[in-house]
Amino acid sequence: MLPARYVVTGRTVETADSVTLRLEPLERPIPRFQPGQFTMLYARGVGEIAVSISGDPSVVDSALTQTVRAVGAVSRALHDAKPGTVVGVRGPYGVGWQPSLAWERDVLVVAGGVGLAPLRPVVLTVLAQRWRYRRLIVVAGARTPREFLYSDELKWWSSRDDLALELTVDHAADGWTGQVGFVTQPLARLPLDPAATTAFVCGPEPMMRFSAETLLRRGVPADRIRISLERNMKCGIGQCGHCQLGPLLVCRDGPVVDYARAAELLSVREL
Amino acid sequence: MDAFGLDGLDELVRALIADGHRVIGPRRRDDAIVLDDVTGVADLPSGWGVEVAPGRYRLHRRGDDALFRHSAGPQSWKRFVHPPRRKLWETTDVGFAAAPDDERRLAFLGVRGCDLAALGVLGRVLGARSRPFIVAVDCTEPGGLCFCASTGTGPSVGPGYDLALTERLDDTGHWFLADAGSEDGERILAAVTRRPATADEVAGALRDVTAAAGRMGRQMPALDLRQLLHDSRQAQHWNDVAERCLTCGNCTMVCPTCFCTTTEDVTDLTGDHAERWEHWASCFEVDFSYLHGGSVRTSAASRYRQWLSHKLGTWHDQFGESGCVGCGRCIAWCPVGIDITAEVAALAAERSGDDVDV
Amino acid sequence: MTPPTLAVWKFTSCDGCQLTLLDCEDELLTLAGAVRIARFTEASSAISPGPYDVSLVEGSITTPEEAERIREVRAQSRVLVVIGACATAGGIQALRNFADVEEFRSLVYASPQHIGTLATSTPISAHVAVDYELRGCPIDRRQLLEVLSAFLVGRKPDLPDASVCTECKRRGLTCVMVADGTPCLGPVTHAGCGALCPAYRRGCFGCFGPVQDPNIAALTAQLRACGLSEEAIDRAFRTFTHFRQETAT
Amino acid sequence: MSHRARQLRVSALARVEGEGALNVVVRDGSVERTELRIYEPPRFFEALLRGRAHTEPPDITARICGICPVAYQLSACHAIEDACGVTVPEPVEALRRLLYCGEWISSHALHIHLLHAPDFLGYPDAITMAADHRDAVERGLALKKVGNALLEAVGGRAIHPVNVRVGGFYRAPTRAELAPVAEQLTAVLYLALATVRWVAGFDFPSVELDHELLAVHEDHRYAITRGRLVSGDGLDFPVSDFSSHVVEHQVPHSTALHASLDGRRYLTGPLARYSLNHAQLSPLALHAAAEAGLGPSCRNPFRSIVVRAVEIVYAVEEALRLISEYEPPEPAHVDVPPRLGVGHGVTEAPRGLLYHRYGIGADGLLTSAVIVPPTSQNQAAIEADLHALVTANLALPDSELTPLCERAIRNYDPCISCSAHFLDLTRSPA
Ligand SMILES: Cc1cc2nc3c(=O)[nH]c(=O)nc-3n(C[C@H](O)[C@H](O)[C@H](O)COP(=O)(O)OP(=O)(O)OC[C@H]3O[C@@H](n4cnc5c(N)ncnc54)[C@H](O)[C@@H]3O)c2cc1C
Ligand code: SF4
Ligand code: SF4
Ligand code: SF4
Repeated sequence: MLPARYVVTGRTVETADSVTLRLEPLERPIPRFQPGQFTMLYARGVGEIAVSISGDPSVVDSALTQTVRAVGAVSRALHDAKPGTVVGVRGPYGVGWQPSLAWERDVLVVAGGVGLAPLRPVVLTVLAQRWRYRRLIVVAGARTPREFLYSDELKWWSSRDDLALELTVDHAADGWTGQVGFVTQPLARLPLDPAATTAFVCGPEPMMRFSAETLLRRGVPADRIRISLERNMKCGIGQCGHCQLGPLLVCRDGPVVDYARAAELLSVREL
Repeated sequence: MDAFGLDGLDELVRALIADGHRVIGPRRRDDAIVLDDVTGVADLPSGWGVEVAPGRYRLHRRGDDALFRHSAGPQSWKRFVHPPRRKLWETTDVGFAAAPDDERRLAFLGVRGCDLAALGVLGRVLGARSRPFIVAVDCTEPGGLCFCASTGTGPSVGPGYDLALTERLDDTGHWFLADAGSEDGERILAAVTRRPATADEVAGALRDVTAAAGRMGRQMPALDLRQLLHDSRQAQHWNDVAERCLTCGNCTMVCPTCFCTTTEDVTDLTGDHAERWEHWASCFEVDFSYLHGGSVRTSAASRYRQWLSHKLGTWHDQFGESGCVGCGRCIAWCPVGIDITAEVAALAAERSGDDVDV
Repeated sequence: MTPPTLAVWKFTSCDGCQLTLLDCEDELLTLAGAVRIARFTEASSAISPGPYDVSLVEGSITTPEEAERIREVRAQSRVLVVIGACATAGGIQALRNFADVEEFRSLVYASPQHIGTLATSTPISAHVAVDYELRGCPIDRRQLLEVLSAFLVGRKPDLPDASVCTECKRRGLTCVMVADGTPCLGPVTHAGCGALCPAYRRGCFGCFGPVQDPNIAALTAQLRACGLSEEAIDRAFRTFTHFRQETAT
Repeated sequence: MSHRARQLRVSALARVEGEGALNVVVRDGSVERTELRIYEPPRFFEALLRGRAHTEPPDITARICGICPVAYQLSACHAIEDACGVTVPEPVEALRRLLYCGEWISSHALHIHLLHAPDFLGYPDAITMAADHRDAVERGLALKKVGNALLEAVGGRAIHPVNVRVGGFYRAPTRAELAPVAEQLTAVLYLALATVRWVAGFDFPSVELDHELLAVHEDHRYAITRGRLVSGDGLDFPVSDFSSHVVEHQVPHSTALHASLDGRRYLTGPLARYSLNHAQLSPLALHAAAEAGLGPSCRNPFRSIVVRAVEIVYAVEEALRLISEYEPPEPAHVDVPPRLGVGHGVTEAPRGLLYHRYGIGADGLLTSAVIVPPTSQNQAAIEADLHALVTANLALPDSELTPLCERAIRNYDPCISCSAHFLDLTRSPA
């Protein structure tokens, strides 16, 4: 399980603490990814962490797009990686969103903070194969207006009429005229066809739980709500044991799982 | 089946070494039977027995010269197939390089049924790494903490060995019954001076091994443990264990199937050279479940629950079998003697509404 | 790129922990190239003024002057690493915290009125914020090098908050408590030494201090079972570091 | 310069272990006061030992000094064994001597190469010195490393070894564990000789001191861990008489307790050992000493660096001999049941005599503890040296005289951390 060497060829600053990196293989590329899968990114001498792939799955090249938020040493090192820096990449790992589960259905994407990163490939997949899906609704939340990832892309999304975009922030500022509040607020009032909706939810764990509960109350079936779990990961391939959540090895059986499966696990404290 | 004496066993060890193996077997060191390199019968703990109880392990001299009649010691074979610390890779500007493997194939001498099962479990979790040559030994003398009969992993050795021995001490002397379980096993056995065993001898050995099943010091309650642990997520009993548990992690370290690891990144002071190492970790460590901002499992109760639930319950979900092979190590080597079989019984009692009494 | 600066400070201590830096015989000259040792009075009479990128602080606070001086050190240090049981827990001299210092003073000194000491010996963290703690009496050389090399590449140093038992077992040692009935504080003691004492068939005496949330009560019961008297148990938990001792029943 | 008060001050002595300051006051052309001030805060070891078990002093007193913990551990062991009427068997004592050799090698190598040599060659520290004398610094580190390897193999770790206990050791190292150390020792023997030659070539101010000398002595070997006490004037007494000969008292001009030997100022440490036990050195060490120009006695404190280097040669050789004869003692310790009484212990720490005395109660708890470390014994001699040195060099400007004084202090490698006994007097300014 040696990493492949990739070199940073692009670095886009997203927010005060997040960047999107474009990585290109120096030698062998890793296999193609599915939306929602992640890689283990290695910053030399600093460490290795799980990072979702946030690029466009329909683009056929060997480059990887990954968005990193600096929260600790390894993510800081990756965040600070200048073009030309060589990093190690293993993957892609895990079970992804599987957008095909939403063929012929309404797609509801719910993202909190950097949770938008793993969901971006879902949105891009739906847009690329628009005919396969019914409505596409994207609800994204951030703490402040400055903390939205992909702000240019969001503008483009909001200008489209085949995509309904709802943005909300916890704290308004900078002349924000949009919604203020938790993502559950738009979720509670959006026009939905619950039985025909498949929801893809990613963000901090409480946010995912509240969102899923709101959707359940609105009648979206639990096995049509997919969330992406986060647990400590050291190996990414089910051998280090860190990422267990009850019966799940999150790296292998997830990170994306149905809420039908996750609900009872997330309700137990310190599981 | 074949039979040979102590000299035959010595020949066996030498044949394995001559065949390029590093032979690991039981040895006496520091008041315990440990696993280490052996070069012949003289290295084996002749005449040493072991008496075990929860949190207690004592060597004693036996009345005979038995070599393999001692309960599970402080180590398991795990440390050789899944080393406590190993280098994953090293990297310079030029690329990543895997750490070189030791060329020599390992041979394990004296693997009991429980431990043979454990090697199988470990192999199914970690995937194929190089497989050692296994000389298994049937158990005719279970210890006070053994419960392999109730986990279905002993006292006779199951499949997966290259050679299986039964140690016999009777009026004809000290000898071994041997059975080859693989072509490799047959090849090595051929190098040993031996004779065919009689039907009586084979039957006598079988009788003793079968009888051993009735003398286990412990027993795992015969329940659907996966279901029990699933039902016990919110049990009160976890708090009771937490009062006694030191969260020191000894149980996970001595367990022959606990496989969890963590990683270390190592650099030299010049920063030119970086390495990544893996070492055994334990779900009892607070940092084990660390996510940015804090650990998921901080209470002792939740950490013990994770261990027991994984071992006996969710292991089935993840790998299709139990993680417990009934060797009793976790009971002996827990410094405060927490007894996995008793805790399971207490959880079962709590579920059925009985009084919890450990 | 100018190398980061390193300063070494001493408070009330035995010098053993800072000596550990000089004990890195193989790395010392490389280290002196990777960082600029700007202040280390035990080893050099040249002192460069602060601020310093990394300060290693040895010793506990036992005088009013020291309580003052540690603030100045903190103010001049970007990263402050406290080294050793004295600096992280008060050290052996913190035994005075449980006794009458006046009596201690008069026992040792002819003119006790001249000895300006505080009634307690306290860890550095009781006075200023610290960035990393290196445990041990003395600290472990590999851990010291880990902190320094981690600092140089921007890594979080690997100082696991696990029990000595995990190291003991990884090392393949036989537990002295289970196999010999020898009292051992390993289960509640912070890893880092590599299970040194059990390797010499001796019980750990806790020189790396407690792990997070040690179950002292449970171990106390076990120490009793090993034959230690209540007084001996008290002493065991109060020597080079001090374990919060719950009343065990 | 007369009629004026002249003060030489060094507020933080560098390259000594612990924290100390120097204050010399010259008035009307003569030296009024020389004070080696110790501002190491007291740690009350003697007080905190009371009420501890009789098994604890080796570990606890080790923490007095991180540079010579073995000395503390073994003086403590001997004192307690003495109180309990136990003598450890010779093989155990030999293992102690082996451990002690590790400490001598390590401590002397540290002092010579990293702390003292920069004085002679004009550098602020060994790291700066390494730019021009890398070989010498690397040689020092290599020697120190071997000393530490020996300490680790026998004691478990180099600083505050864990393997020492009253009655012997917790576990005797195996021959296999010592074999690699023996290899390393063999490999550095020539380095040790090179160090003697190197330091012998330094410039030494010519000074002869007249202090009484005191050292532990054994007839058949260079005394380290046990023996009688002998002085240059022919005193010869057992360890148990230490406190009737050595008295600590306060003197008017100084702030520290001064020890005196039958009322006289005296010196312990390498110079005393060398001069009193010269005949017991090994042939190789004697040869190295002769080559370095040392006679059968040495009374120039500046040359103590040469004596230390000779002692490294001796300790390396002696360690090799001990390892070659080594059989792990079984058991590694004898039982030392407590009994009511008082015991004395003295060993030769790298810096000189280290004396421990304990009173033990019938319950096995300590009733009293007295520790007299070498630096406090040498304090009076150090100040006397400074007095003589300043008097002889009054013509020098402060900028030269002050460093000379510092060097004079470093001759003694004072280990101020062992300040079990020092006073910290708050004084009014001169
Ligand atoms: C499947 C998955 C996908 C992820 N995708 C992204 C992404 O696209 N962008 C992004 O910025 N972050 C993502 N993360 C989170 C990212 O892995 C953590 O932020 C990162 O591990 C923090 O490491 P650190 O060393 O910087 O921080 P520290 O806080 O110093 O963490 C130290 C160590 O703890 C562990 N750890 C800490 N936090 C986490 C965590 N949240 N998840 C797993 N292990 C953790 C890691 O082993 C880490 O090296 C993802 C996590 C998972 C599990
Ligand atoms: S922690 Fe121990 S070794 Fe370090 S300075 Fe304090 S007493 Fe000395
Ligand atoms: S000897 Fe001590 S540290 Fe080692 S496992 Fe036993 S209790 Fe833990
Ligand atoms: S085992 Fe315990 S007492 Fe011994 S060195 Fe390690 S932490 Fe210190």
